[in-house]
Amino acid sequence: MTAATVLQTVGLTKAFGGLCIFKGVDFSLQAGERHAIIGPNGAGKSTFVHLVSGLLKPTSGSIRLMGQDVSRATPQQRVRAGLGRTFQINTLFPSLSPLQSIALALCERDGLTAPSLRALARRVDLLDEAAALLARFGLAADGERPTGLLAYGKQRVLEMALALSLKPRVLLLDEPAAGLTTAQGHELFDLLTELAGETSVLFIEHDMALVFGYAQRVTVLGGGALLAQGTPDDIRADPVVRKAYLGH
Amino acid sequence: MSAHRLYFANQARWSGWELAFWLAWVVAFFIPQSNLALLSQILIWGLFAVSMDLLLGYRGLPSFGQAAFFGIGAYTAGYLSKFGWTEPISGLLVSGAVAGVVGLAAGRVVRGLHGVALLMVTLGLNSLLYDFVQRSTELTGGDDGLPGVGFAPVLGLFKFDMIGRTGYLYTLVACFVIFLLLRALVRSPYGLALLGARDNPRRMQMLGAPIDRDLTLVMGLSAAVAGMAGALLTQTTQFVAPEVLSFQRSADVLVILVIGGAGFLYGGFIGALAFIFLRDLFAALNPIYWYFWIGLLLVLTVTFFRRGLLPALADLWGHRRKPVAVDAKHPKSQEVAP
Amino acid sequence: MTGLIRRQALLALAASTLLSAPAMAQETVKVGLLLTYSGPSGLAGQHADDTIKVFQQRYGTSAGDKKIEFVKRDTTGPNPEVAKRLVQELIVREKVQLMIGPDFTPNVLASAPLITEGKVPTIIAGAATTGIIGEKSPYLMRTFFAIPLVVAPMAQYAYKTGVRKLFVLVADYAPGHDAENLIGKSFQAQGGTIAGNLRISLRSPEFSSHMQRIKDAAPDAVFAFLPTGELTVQFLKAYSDSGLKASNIKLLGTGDITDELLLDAAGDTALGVITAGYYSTAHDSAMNKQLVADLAPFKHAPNVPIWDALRLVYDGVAAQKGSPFNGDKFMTFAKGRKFESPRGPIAISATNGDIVQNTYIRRVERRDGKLVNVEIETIADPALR
Amino acid sequence: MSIALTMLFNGLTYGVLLFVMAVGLSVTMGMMNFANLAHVSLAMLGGYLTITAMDHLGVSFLVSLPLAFLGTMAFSWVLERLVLRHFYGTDDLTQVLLTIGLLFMSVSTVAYIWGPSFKPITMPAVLTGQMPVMGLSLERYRLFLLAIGIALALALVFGLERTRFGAMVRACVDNRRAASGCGLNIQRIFALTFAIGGGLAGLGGALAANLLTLDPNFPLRYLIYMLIVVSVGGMGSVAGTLLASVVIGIGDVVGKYYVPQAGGIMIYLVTVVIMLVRPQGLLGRPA
Repeated sequence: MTAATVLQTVGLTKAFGGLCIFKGVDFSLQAGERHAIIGPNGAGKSTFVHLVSGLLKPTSGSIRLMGQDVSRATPQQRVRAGLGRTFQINTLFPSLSPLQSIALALCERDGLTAPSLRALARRVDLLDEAAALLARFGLAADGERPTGLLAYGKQRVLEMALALSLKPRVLLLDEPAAGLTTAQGHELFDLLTELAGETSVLFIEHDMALVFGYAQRVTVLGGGALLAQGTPDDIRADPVVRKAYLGH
Repeated sequence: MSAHRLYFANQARWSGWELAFWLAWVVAFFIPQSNLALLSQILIWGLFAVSMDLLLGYRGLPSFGQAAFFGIGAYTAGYLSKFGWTEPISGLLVSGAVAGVVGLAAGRVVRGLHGVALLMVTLGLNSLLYDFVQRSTELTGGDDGLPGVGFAPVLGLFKFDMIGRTGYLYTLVACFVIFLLLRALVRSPYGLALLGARDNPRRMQMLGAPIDRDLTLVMGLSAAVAGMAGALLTQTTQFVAPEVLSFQRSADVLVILVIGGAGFLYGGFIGALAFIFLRDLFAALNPIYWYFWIGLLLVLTVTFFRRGLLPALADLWGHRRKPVAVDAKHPKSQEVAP
Repeated sequence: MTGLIRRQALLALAASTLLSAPAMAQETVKVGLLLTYSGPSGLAGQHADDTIKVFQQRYGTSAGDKKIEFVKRDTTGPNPEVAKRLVQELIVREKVQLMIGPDFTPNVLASAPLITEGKVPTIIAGAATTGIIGEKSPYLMRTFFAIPLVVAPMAQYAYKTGVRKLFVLVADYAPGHDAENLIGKSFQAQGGTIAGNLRISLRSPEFSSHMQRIKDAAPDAVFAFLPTGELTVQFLKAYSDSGLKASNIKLLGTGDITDELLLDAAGDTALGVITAGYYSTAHDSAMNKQLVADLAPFKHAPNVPIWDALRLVYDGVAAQKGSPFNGDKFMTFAKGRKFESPRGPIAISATNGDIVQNTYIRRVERRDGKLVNVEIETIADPALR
Repeated sequence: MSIALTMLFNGLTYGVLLFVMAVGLSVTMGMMNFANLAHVSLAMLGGYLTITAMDHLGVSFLVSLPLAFLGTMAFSWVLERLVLRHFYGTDDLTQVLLTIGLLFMSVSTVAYIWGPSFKPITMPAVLTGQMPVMGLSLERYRLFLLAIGIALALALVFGLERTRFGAMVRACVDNRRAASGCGLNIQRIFALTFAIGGGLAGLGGALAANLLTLDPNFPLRYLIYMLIVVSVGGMGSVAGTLLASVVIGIGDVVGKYYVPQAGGIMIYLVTVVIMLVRPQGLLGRPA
């Protein structure tokens, strides 16, 4: 595992009893890389993200994050080791406002959420960082309204902002543009490239325009196994992928 | 001050009607002929409801067993005085600590549960404790109450007099101080983390929050406050009986909190005021059938004031600067499809 | 916002100023009445009210030169916190000079310090546990009964009627434990043996396992001590359904298990049950027959402890004719006083203010279509001769 | 040995009684995800209808049972249509508090209509006393109870498995949205199922009147038992409720016989242990 590899899986497998839905995938992600995962429905894309983020325990194989073995680690430990993720379906705080949500994420990141009597309002630097982050994601106007009342598109952006607010080294995006128009999708990905900085990004996406527009490398999954891996051009030409996708 | 700082500052600042609320209690003391015993019991019910609010309003955990912690605090205060430790203030703190420790243990036990399963286990544990205390007459005096309970004057000066003046002031000061601590707590990042875990535990996990440890912690904190409320009751009535642990008390505190409005800290006190007054009023009206009116009050509250009296009142006044407008009856958070 | 503050202060104000009625020219003696009107045991309070109505129809609302005014409060059952608050309200704000109740032992124990400090003579008409009267406050008297009064005589009666092996079954709460120790001691003192002891939970609706334990012990008789209520009805039903009633194992107990309140609910399962009690509607005295007849329209038995408490209050107030009412004078008048009660002759003990009364052994029989406790033996208290 | 068998029988019949009273609640909780604590008040209503039918209409106990079932069923239908169906979407705490309110109202209403005292129930001679069965002397009423319980359990299990209506009910239990997606009239199925559940509670109440005594405070006393049986069995599972009722019935009776000093806590102990090990109940679906 070269110094630049931020995430690596070796023989990663997941089986529910006899049913094996994820067969021995070896995968690696380099620092600062934009890596897309594509594949037909049921190819195991979400399973892969759940395994890496710790919401699903692997049956066998290992996951190394920033050089540490996190195969058995809890999601919390993986987040502290530098992992951030978004969800396919918005997983936000309906009754909290975006400002509060980002502030909460920052408090968790800086370990401030032990019981204390010091008011949140007095942590001015943290609040400024939260407001700045919201502004950069174009959510400043809706900062104080309950998240539950925000438009779906804005909620998708907030989902991304929440994950990025932890300054993760590795960011997993589970269909970030789901439910957005292609224009909104491109806008979201432009924001991502602009703000992700040196964070390495691994994203699941169906919209091929977005995949080939923003990914530096692509992995194709099918039936829970690794079909192909390479640059967008290799993948476009790869016969195995064409068969799995286009059926000829 | 920039907009976002003002936004957060407003949530922490003392608003006018909060001061008025506590001032009203002080004024009530000086009104001649005021029923101090009734008002102290309302304060104690209010503090007990606030302990439930920490669990239900802020962390979203319903429980049918909060009276267990109330009772543990009440009996601890009783036993302390029985074995010579009659100084009330330290007795109050020790009772809170004991109830808090039991709360932590209960937190670890019920960690994985939610919804009806959580209601049933807390109900079961509460019933087990009630049954034990009621039946072991040699240890607790059973139904006849703990013999030999008596307390020294507060600060060595103010005896618990018959009219209940000392009792009232002692209860008011204790409730105010405990409330101040809780108010600061829920306005700290910890309070925000509670609200986050209530809204969406999965997202909190992905923010690195140890939600299981926090859950045990909030159970312990809420149990400590409930225990202190129980100790206050024992100290002001100089008596304790198994009734402090009954299921009826756990159900009543839920009713009080829902009437007052969960997730506001003040909901507990407002609910206690409304519930105790209406109960006394209905009981005086026609003693035999007052259960009907309490039931009707509950049905109407749940139907129309779904978020409780306080939020409805707040909306009515169109009051901008009320504390965080948290909707305790939020729509189910979006679960991730497996 | 100011509107809200006004509303808050108004609310607190209304809550706290329950002004008392102005005093009338003719002196009025205010009597506090603390009974349970609501909740599971609310029946007792309602029956007491009817008894008071009948008493006032007969003896009016004044005694001597003073008017008697009752101030009613509902203790909602065994709630010491509520009871103590109401006692304080009655003494401090309503300024009652006499009190009847509270019922239930925990309520009395919680209120005793207040009664002593307020120097308000209080007649207990609904709590049976020992160690209350005389010990907890010099101002307490009782017209109800104490557990020893009905337990010890039953032990003697059982032994006398040939019972050698007695099975003791009590409800698992404080009075039950007192009764269990007492019956055990007094029956063994007679030379009998205890075939077995069983404490049953107050909330267990299922009795078949208890019946089986009784069958195993094969005693000559069973002594049962249970609170009047659903537990007793279920016990009597189970005792007959399980075949114990048909077998020759006699069922003995205290008056609670065949109380008039639940006799018709228990029905024939109560037939032949022998109990030691302080009062039966079938008590053979003119005064009792008249009272039972007066209560007939209300379709329930008279609450005799309340009736006797009223008698004591009226006589005590009448005795202080011509001078303003004084609590201590009432206590000296009441202690040692003997008078006729619908249950039979009674007296208030001069030493501690507890009740002195006969114990009656009764058997449940059907008299012109109605189940009653027929008194078959009277165990007189020596002090009453 | 015969004592153990008798205890087992008594426990079983006590469990069956709990089952009849609680199964309606399990289906409504499982199907409509609606925690109706006032279900125990419906049981009380059934008991009072039986007693009224026997006293005023002069019918025998056996004839009064179907009357209690139908009467409570009708009342449940009205209750569901008027009040409960507006609360299906709410969270379980709102439902719990709403139905506790209804329960309180039922206590006073019944006390107002039928009076506050205990209601005697006269059983026909054929159902009282003991009967020798296979060397054991068993109570006739409990045998009758067992027969009714088994018949009911079979009817329910087959009713849900074999009939078309049963299939519709199970579809709703599994996924309400999908069921309404394929054209099932959800509202009508809910109303009918709730009514049948209520009717069963009424029947259970009528059967319990002889064993558990009947007075306006019946719901306050037996609410906890009902909740325990349903949550331990697992919401929405008839078989689960039956299993839980039998386990708790036998556990309670046998426990009290062999460990008398444990007294009434056996039932709470069983509940806490099972709910900790399987929060979704014995046969319930994991949440």
